[in-house]
Amino acid sequence: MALSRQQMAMRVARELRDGYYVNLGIGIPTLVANYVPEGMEVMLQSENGLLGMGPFPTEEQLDADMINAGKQTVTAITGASIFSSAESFAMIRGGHVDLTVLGAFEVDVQGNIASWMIPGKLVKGMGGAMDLVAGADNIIVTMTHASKSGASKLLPECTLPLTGAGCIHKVVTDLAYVEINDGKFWLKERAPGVSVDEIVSKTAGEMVVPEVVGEMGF
Amino acid sequence: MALSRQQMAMRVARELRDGYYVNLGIGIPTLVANYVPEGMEVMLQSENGLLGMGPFPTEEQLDADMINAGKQTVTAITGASIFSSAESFAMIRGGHVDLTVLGAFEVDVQGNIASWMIPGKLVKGMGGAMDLVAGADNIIVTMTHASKSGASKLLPECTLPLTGAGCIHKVVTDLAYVEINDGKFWLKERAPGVSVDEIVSKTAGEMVVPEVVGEMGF
Amino acid sequence: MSGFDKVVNTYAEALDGLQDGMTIIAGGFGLCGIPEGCIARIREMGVRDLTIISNNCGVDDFGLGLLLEGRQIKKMVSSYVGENAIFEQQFLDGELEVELTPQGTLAEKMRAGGAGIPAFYTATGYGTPVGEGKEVREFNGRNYILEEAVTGDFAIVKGWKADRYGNVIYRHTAQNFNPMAATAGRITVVEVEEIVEPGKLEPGTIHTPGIYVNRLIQGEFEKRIEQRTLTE
Amino acid sequence: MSGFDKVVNTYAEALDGLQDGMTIIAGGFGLCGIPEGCIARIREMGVRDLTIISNNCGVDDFGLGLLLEGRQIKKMVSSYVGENAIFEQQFLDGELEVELTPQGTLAEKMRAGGAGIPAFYTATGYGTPVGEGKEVREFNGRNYILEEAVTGDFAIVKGWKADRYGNVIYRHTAQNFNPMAATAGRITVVEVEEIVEPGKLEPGTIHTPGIYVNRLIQGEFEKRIEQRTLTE
Repeated sequence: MALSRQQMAMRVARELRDGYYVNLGIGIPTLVANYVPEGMEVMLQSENGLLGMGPFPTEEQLDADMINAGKQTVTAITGASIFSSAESFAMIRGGHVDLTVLGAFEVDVQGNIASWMIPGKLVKGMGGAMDLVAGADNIIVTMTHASKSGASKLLPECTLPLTGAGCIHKVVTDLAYVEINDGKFWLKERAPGVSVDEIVSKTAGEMVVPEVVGEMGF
Repeated sequence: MALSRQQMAMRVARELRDGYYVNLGIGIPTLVANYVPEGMEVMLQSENGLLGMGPFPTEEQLDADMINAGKQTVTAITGASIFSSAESFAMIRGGHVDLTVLGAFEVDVQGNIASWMIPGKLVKGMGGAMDLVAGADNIIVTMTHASKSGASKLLPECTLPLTGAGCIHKVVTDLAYVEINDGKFWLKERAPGVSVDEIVSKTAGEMVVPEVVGEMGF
Repeated sequence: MSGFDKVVNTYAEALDGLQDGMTIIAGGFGLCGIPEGCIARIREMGVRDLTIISNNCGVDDFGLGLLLEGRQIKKMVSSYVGENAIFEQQFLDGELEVELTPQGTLAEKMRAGGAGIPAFYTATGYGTPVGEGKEVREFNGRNYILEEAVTGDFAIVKGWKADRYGNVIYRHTAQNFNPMAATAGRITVVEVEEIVEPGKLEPGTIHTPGIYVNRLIQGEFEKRIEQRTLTE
Repeated sequence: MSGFDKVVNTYAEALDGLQDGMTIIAGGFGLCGIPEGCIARIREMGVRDLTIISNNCGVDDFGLGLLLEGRQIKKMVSSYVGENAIFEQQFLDGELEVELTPQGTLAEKMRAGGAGIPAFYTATGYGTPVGEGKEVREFNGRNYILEEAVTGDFAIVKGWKADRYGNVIYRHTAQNFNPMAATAGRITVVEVEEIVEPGKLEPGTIHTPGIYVNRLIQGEFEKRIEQRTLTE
């Protein structure tokens, strides 16, 4: 069965390491913070200028001057630092963030990602997404494997305008964990009860399938 | 008679305005701080990262962590700010300093300045001088009009390696106040008792001399 | 106090000289740390054909959205403009030009504008619509695009505390784009919650040194919250 | 405390992995705010053929001058190297290569290295020996030269206070090049006068966020004064 949003976040969370500075995008990526393994600490970077983002505030803690990149009111953890957006993106673009997790519309076998613009629909803007994908060495894209109508989101070539070129190597979908290298998708793990055939049929780009594909455990 | 070093500093000080942020180089420029006109305030920028440099410290105030760009121990005035060298040169290069005063070996009719390197002699480095001349709109060069052997320092073309190109418009020498525009020196004022002939004879570059050249008063 | 006293008493003085067609760089992220008083005054002045460089454009009835309401903006340079129905309408009607700029590139373009760096290379946007028409250059085997600095006729900035010399400190994430905006205005106007005497702020904690600030005013702030999220 | 505790107990740990031929970016201006303990340890390690990127090179018997004494430096990238007789001798003997870089350009090259900006344009050095061989480009009628970023295998930095997470505050003008150096090392080592628990430093006053810091050590500092100037 396809993974739930929570399970996708849980799978992504397995890529966390103790001491990682992590930037989580809006949506499923945000849920990853709920599944940091026991005994491990990660620090969340919010690209408006906060390193060490904490949970949402209580009524008493609520402060209009303390928000995250999604413009939600948040708190800062003990040991946080706060800085300008230029400093924040110096960190991001300079490759200092250990892991970036974000959603997408499409990825392709070249590691291209499209996540911000659908021609014909109103464009709201890329926010920090282009900086995040250009700056990070270690990015996980998390999205459904195919659209509701069944169209694959893992393509030979992205059809939508790109967010970044050649920067994606890891994708967690509701069906599989896939890596991107050498111009191909590499199937690494499948969701419990999901067949390799289903994954392959929903993957439009060339995919390398090993003899044995392990099932994710939850 | 040629101006003393103190008089040169006094003449430069007449270019100060209330509320100016000023960077003063080593030597005669440093003396300018002693001649800020009554009722006027200027704030000194030290390019290592201090805006609001105060006088040398007393024994009690002496602090190894508080130095100026000449590596001398200094104090900070009330209302000073302290920042990184990158921020300091952002100010300088970004044209935020109102007046820069520095010494030179040579200037020429194109507004070029040579002040940091004499081929054959050991080169110690340009420090912040190249940033200062490139960043400031308003620079005053102060130096003797000619070398001890009588060679002019106001040239048709600098002979020494440049510190900056086309950036100097005002020169205070021991003999005169000269402006540089349109590829010429323009004689504006002469030191008390110094003849126009003497100035012209010690100026190698083309100089425009008005009918009347006022004498500096002290 | 003399020449370094940057304090003005009215927003009219603070924005004196602002004219039709000018470019304004504004600090703020969403509705957090926005120069509320300056925006209100610009609305009141009715100046038009403005180019506004700001990460966002407020909401319909608050922040820079007020200037959309007044049809005063000709062009927005922003990274994200999604919270605003008037914006959408004016954009679709062709009244409003939009230059979408990645958030980090926008912050860096403002910093560069203030720091005398006319242009820089960044990997951000390479291979995307943002990179179209821009020079591409390879450094150490990777491709980058050339981005140019921005400056404004005015910069409008929201600080927390400032001394009369214009040394400014920002509060929490209301810092955001404000420090860079402050460096990039020909005339930089800072409004703060509290003005103190010089010497009250520790020199090493100042975010924006007074050299960048031309006019300083004490304001009152609604500080509207865009997304009030509370812990359960 | 776990994964974010950057504290190491010895300089041997702090500089573990430093090898012959590596590039080190060092904070400090003159003898002010220099990483004394790291320099002493590098001298002791005896690693050679180092490239050191630092505004100055200390004096004969203190600061980076100690590494000259040990004949450990192959190349210096600095803006001013005038206080040092050993330096002069090694330079004249052709043992030591020197790349003179304007002070502001050097600071910006370090910042760029840490900030993922591979290169930028600056007017500084245009038309001078510094500009020779570099690309010249005109923006808005003025000429600029292209300068590339620098990074180091190690960065060695002197702070004042830091918490165990590596959030650092500098003291007075001992800040100088340290914050930029801290961003530009593959491994950044910070030595400070005092290590405090997380939460003791106000988040908005931190000069170097811990994300840039790999190893943190509490040191003891001579803080030698280069030019002791007193008021009369």
